[in-house]
Amino acid sequence: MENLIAPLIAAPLLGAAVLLVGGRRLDRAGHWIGVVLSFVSFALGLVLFADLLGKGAGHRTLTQHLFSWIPVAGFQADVTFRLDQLSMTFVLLITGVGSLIHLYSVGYMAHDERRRRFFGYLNLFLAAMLLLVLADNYLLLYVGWEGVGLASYLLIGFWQHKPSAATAAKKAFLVNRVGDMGLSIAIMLMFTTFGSFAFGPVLGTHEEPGLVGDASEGRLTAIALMLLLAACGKSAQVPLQSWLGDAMEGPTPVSALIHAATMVTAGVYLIVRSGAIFNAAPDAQLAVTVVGAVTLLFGAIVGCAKDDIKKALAGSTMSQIGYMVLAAGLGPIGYVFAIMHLVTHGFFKAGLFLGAGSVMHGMNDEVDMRRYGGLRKYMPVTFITFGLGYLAIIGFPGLSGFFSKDKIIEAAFAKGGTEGWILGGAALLGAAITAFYMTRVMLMTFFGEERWRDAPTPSPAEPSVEPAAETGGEHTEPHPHESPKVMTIPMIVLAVGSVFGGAFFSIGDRFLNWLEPVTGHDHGDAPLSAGVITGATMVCLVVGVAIAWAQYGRKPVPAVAPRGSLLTRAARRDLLQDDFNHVVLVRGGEHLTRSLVYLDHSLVDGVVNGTAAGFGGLSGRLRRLQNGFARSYAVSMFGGAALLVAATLLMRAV
Amino acid sequence: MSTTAVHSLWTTAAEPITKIDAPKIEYGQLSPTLIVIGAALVGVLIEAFVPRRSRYYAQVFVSVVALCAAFAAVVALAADGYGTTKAHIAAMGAIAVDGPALFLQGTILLAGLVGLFTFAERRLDPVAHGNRVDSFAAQAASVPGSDSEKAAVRAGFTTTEVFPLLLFAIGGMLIFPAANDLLTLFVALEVLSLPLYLLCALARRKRLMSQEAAVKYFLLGAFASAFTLFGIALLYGYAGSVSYARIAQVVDGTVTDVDPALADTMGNDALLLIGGALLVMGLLFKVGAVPFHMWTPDVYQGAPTPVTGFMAAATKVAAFGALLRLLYVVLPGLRWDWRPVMWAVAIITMLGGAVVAITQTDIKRLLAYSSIAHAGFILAGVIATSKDGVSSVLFYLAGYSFVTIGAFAVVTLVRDAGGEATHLSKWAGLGRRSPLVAAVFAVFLLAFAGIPLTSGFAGKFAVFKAAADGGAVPLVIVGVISSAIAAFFYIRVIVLMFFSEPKPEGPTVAVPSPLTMLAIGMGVATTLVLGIAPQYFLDLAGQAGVFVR
Amino acid sequence: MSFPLLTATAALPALGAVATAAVPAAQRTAAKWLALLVSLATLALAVTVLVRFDPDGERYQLTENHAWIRDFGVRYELGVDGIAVALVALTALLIPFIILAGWHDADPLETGSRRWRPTQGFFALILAVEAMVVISFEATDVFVFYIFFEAMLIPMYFLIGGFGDRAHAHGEETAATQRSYAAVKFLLYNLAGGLIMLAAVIGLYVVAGSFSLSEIADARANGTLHMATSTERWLFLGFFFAFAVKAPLWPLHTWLPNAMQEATAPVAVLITAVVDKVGTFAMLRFCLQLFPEASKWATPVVLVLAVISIIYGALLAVGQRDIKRLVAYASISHFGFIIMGVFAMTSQGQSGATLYMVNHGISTAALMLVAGFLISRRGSRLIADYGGVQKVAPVLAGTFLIGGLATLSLPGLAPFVSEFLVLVGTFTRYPVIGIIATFGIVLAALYTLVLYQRTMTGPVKPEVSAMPDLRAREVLVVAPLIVLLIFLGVYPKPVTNIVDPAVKQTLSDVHKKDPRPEVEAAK
Amino acid sequence: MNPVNYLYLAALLFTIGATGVLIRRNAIVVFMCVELMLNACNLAFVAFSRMHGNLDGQIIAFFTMVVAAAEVVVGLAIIVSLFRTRHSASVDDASLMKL
Repeated sequence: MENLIAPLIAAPLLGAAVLLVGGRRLDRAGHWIGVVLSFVSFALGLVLFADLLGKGAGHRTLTQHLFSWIPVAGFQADVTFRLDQLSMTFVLLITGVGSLIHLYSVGYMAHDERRRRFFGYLNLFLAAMLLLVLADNYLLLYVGWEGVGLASYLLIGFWQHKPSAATAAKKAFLVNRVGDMGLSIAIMLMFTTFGSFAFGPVLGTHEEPGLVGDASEGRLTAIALMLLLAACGKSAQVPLQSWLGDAMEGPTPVSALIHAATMVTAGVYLIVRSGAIFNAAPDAQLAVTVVGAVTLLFGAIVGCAKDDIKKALAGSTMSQIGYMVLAAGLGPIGYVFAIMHLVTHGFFKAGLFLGAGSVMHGMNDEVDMRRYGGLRKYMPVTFITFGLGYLAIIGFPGLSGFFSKDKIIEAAFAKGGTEGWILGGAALLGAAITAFYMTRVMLMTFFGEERWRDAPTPSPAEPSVEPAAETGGEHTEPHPHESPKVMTIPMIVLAVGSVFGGAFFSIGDRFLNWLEPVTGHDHGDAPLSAGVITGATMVCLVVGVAIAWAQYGRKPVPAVAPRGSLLTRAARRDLLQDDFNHVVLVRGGEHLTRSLVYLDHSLVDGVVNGTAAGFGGLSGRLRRLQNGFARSYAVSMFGGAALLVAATLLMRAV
Repeated sequence: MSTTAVHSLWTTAAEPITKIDAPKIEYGQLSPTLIVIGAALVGVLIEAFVPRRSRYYAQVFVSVVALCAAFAAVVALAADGYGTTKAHIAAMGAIAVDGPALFLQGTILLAGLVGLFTFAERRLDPVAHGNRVDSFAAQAASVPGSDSEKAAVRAGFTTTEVFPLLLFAIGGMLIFPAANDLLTLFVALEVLSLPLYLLCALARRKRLMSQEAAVKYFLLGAFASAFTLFGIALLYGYAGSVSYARIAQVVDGTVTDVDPALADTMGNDALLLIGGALLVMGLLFKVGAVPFHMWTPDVYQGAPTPVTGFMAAATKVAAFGALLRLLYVVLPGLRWDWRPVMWAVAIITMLGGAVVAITQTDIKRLLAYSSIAHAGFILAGVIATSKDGVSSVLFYLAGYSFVTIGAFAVVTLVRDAGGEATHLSKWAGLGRRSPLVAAVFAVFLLAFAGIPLTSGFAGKFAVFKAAADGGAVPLVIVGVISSAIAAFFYIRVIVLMFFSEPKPEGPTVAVPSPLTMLAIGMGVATTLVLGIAPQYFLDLAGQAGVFVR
Repeated sequence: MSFPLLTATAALPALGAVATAAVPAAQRTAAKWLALLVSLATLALAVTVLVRFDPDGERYQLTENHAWIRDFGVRYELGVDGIAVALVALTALLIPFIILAGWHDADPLETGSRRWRPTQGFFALILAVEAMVVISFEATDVFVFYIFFEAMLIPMYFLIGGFGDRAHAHGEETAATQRSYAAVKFLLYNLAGGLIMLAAVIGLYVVAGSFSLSEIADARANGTLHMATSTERWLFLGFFFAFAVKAPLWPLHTWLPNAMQEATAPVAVLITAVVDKVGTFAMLRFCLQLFPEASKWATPVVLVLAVISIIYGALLAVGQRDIKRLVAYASISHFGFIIMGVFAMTSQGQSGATLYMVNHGISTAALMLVAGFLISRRGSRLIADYGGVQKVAPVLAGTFLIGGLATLSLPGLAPFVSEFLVLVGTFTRYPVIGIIATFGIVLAALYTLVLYQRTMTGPVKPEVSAMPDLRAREVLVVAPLIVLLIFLGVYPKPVTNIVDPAVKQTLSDVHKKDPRPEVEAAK
Repeated sequence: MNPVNYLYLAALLFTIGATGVLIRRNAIVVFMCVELMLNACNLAFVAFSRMHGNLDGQIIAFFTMVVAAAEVVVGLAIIVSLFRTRHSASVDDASLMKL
């Protein structure tokens, strides 16, 4: 059965190869190849899932050894896959949501002349992501890790003719590279510490512990922190979050799949997978929780201020992943819930993005929510699916977000001590803000008066991103309309998932039991009872929604953004984080390189050229002695003879 | 002061001269020299009696035959073991017949032969009034630009005297490294110098420069030989004899029969040291070592290029040979006195030659300075004072001389209206015009620069190895540095030839007769053979590495 | 006495060079084909060497040993260990692509003098370089190595100075002067290095009395040869200096940008992918084997210089305006990695370094050759003159991107494996150095992506709007390289298998063992 | 009288000759100075020959004279031709070639 793992990855990889190498002759049918292959790998995933369910809880780990990859003395890296409950979960999420989004893209990218390549990239992403979650050692994981980075680079910059897109892509890759540096250092540390970096030996299973037990805590903390750095990069956590907002330059399906549902959650996967290491390094865990808490607030605040619907959702993504990281940082208390929230979030956030995409599709690719309004009657399906996703994310009782998020908040409190209170508080606050900005999005988009009627061309300040730009769509007054089936069906499916997912997982702790053998679990001692916390969450939710209603529901939304408070303006600029980067890193870097280029020429090169010139000058001066007068030559001979004699005598003297 | 000596002098004078036993001369062993000198005399007679139009051919014929015969004689002697086992001193202690002598004589003869070919070249200069002319003055006696000169040119005169002169010079050179007493040394020195002085003055084009070169060379040469002679006088005063063996004994203090006069002078080291220094200085002048080098650039530039080539090659060989013999046979006892001094000379010679060459603009002057630098390298080998040192120097000289003649032969090919175009700017883009010539010249330059797989590298390696073995590591390092500097200007010429656009009014490359081709071919051949498969010649030099005492 | 395979591998291109040079001026195309065929035949020979070589056999195999210059204690002694085999194969592999890529680079602009045959010269010189490089990889006699190490400068020098990019921005005249400046700079740097090495070579002879690696090794083993510490250090420095210039190592690197900038892309590849490898190879082969103690003594300094090279090269690459210059500085950074791996003295480091030499050869070839195709289309080397190329020439852009990704050593492509090995190998013994070096991978991403963004993306510049996509010949050049990059990235085992035993040997030469993991050490 | 004095005289003459070479312009005079040096050498030879009581020195003196004569022949030829070309025998005028 484990022989199916390789095909699982191979299918989309094949798709990518075919589509990218195939050339124009595949332009017509190309996208279907992509869709089919992604569904194939989803099917394989389901088969394997069924197989796992068939096994006993303890024996749900399949490994497949393909070949030994880098066999160098003392350094063995193999291409081996490991399918256990954790990676299974991801496989299903990735292939499932992935396939849906493939389908959606068929409609969404219909007008794009480079659609074939788009699907090639999407397949490439699937393959890389699957490799990431199925790898059996950190080095192979690293391959997938950078693979998804590459795919995201290619897809963010898919409309390369737009400088903004190209820049965003580059930025994403670079920021991720910083994270990758962390990962590679972590691997080196593991190698020097354990002499291996394969999951089995290092982490062990929860029956017999791995080498982790033998290592000093300092080493483990170092490793854990490096892993955290990696996670920050990939999952857009503070301080490496800056790329996610710009990543919205990519086509919306990309934002949905890569920058909401799957890739950005890889960081969480990394932390949960490396749980054994983190458990042994409490300081590192604290750092993780802090990062998570900060990010969940950071993202939420940013989300409140954005008028670009995708950027608003991006902020929300950031914040939701903040929740997951926070949970993952809590250790065994939180791992399961982190993953659970990750999955549910996968559903509803993907759904939300697809909804946003659908809206933009109907609105001539307008992204400014201030030019929306009252769209619910024009695109009912979108409205309903989006609305369900909305309810899910704010944690409306009974929907999936409610279960997963609530558990995380509980876990945060359960951490105990002051940290517990602080983290829990942050989580609660986050919940309130989430409710606020999501309501804001909802209201601005689907309710209120139709601000797009009198809308002239979209503001040139924010050039349109979407395919119309490719097809040179003319900007007359938009005619909002529902999207084609091929787009709405995935939205509906996801909506279903986001409604029932949470309940399905939580009732009877299905998810917990499923994942526990891998991640382990223990119930912390919550200072408050679950009921109280749930109540508090509800209160926050209501408050958030109410404020949003007060601000955007009751009074009309101005078509141009008001100047807003200092915080608002900062939030619009991603809390000035980019400006910081620009001033410190970009400018500083430019100066550094410029001065180095100058030095290389003037100093390093100059020394050599200087010596050469020196000899030249010396030569020119000595040359003068050769003045053409025989008598002066005679003088030199005479002098020479005298010196010779003198020197000889001197030699005898001494 | 010893009255006995005086008395003896009187008495010997008073005694009736019974009989003087005739000196014993091993003609066979001196045959190379004798052949060459004899041929020179024949050449003089030819000048006197053979009609003008056939002189050239007669001269060339005689010279070629003589040189070949002499070379054959050298080979025969060497084969007979005179280089190794039967090495001894011939002609009543005047001339040594041993390995170094034979090796150098062979080299000189071959170099002379090749030089002779360039002398005899008659295709390069445009045909003047229907008769081919070589690169020597139509009539040396006639004033440049005068009617008589024009007349001479119209009549198609050529100075065929150059061939006997060349032979005389070669004769002197053959004796020079073989001379085994100071008197022979001095005479040989003059015999090789005087013809060269004259040859320098005989250029067909640019005669003013030619004459100037001759004057400078002559005056400075005479000046130098005066020093040499004085040095000889002092050494004679010190040792009471001019024979190398005797002086060496006296220096080492191994002399048996010490009469009071000798005892008196022996005590006076100043005589020895000053004398030795002056003598060495005379030889350093000939090899063109700093600071006795200043004649080199001017003379090399002014002299007719074939002469320059011959001079640069053969004179160096002969002079270094003499220097070696002097230092190894006569003054080994003084090693600790002269070595430091020679170190200094070698170092400033290597560096000086290389540095000054950087800014030269005339190809002949450039080569002159490069020859100075090479003199420095060879000196490094001389200083090694070991058998390896000797053989390495011999090897270096053999390789160097042919490359030099070849290089100057190439210089004769590049001509414009005013004769040879020696200014570097004229060489721009030569590689585009005639790649072959440029390539050949590049090979020579690379050999000078000591790039591996050329004779230059093998020689340099041999010399430096010997020096390092002899403990002169600093010398090796200086040598390496100056080679790096030297490389720069050789490369410059190559750049000029290949990478810069040819000038529209640039020079043309004359198509030479087989003679010059032979000379150049010889150069290329030796460059590559000695570069790639030097072992045989190293063996030769190795066997020839021992001086007879 | 069996067929002298190693000699043949070097002799064939040498003869080919002569033959190519001899082709008459008119038959230009014939010369090209001849050169190509010879290079392919050489590749075949190299493959035979590869096949005949037994990784677990003797250290030096296919050895040949003949007397050459007795007086200098020189024997014509050839033999290959795993490292040499890999590099010989690399050389033989790249040359056909170089020739194919430079197919039209040496077509004379104007039919000049009848005798002037640039095309024949160009390809003959390339083959000559191949011959010399190959034999210097195979030489197990220091002197033989030195001779060809030096001699290969001459053909390289003519290649750099004689042939440049077409349609130079400032006219042919200035181009010629810049070229010859670059060529002279190249030659003088390397010649200076070589001559200093010559002094050391002579010194070695004086000390050891032999040039044969094996003899010297034996003499060391049975104690007949004992080098004084100071002597060994001086000799080491003499050798290392030459190799550091060739490699090149900061601060001796400045000749490389000029050379690669002025030379045509294939020649630039020849420099950085083939010729410079001799330098790094020689460090591994000669510095470590002949002077183990001195090597260990110098390690800290060398490592620091290497790290400087890595960061410095990358930073300067970021600051470049000229595509080829950028690649040159990138190479400097990569050579930093190689040297670091060599001197880390761990099996991962040195295997990685060797692998790196191979991979860097291929990746740079891919990137530089595509860059060359790009430049030949637009007639400019300046990054600013390009933009939006991917829209008009997607295949070109795609290959360029892959080459770039290889340069930033993306996992899944060959360079990643070697780079990671080098980093790990260094990290295990020198963590700080390793971590600093890791910053190099971020910078690598920076300069590569900036280059790609500026040239390939964004709105299409009018000058490039008519740019044709890759032609069949060009695809033929790039495609195999890319396939190789991916293959060796996924399955480097064939190379590591060959290299590993040789590296073990080298490590045992310097008496070094890999540090043990902490947990084992604890037990 | 002590023959050593003759040596001093010889040295003196030699120096005078050398100085003459260095300071005089006229080629003929310079040449004469060289001759003077040679003769100084002769004197030294003879003096030494007297001291050592063997004839070598005297023989050498004869050789030297011959050589000197030969030098005169060659030298005068060159100098005269130079003079005829330039109408001056000044060695300083002959400085076309320099640097």
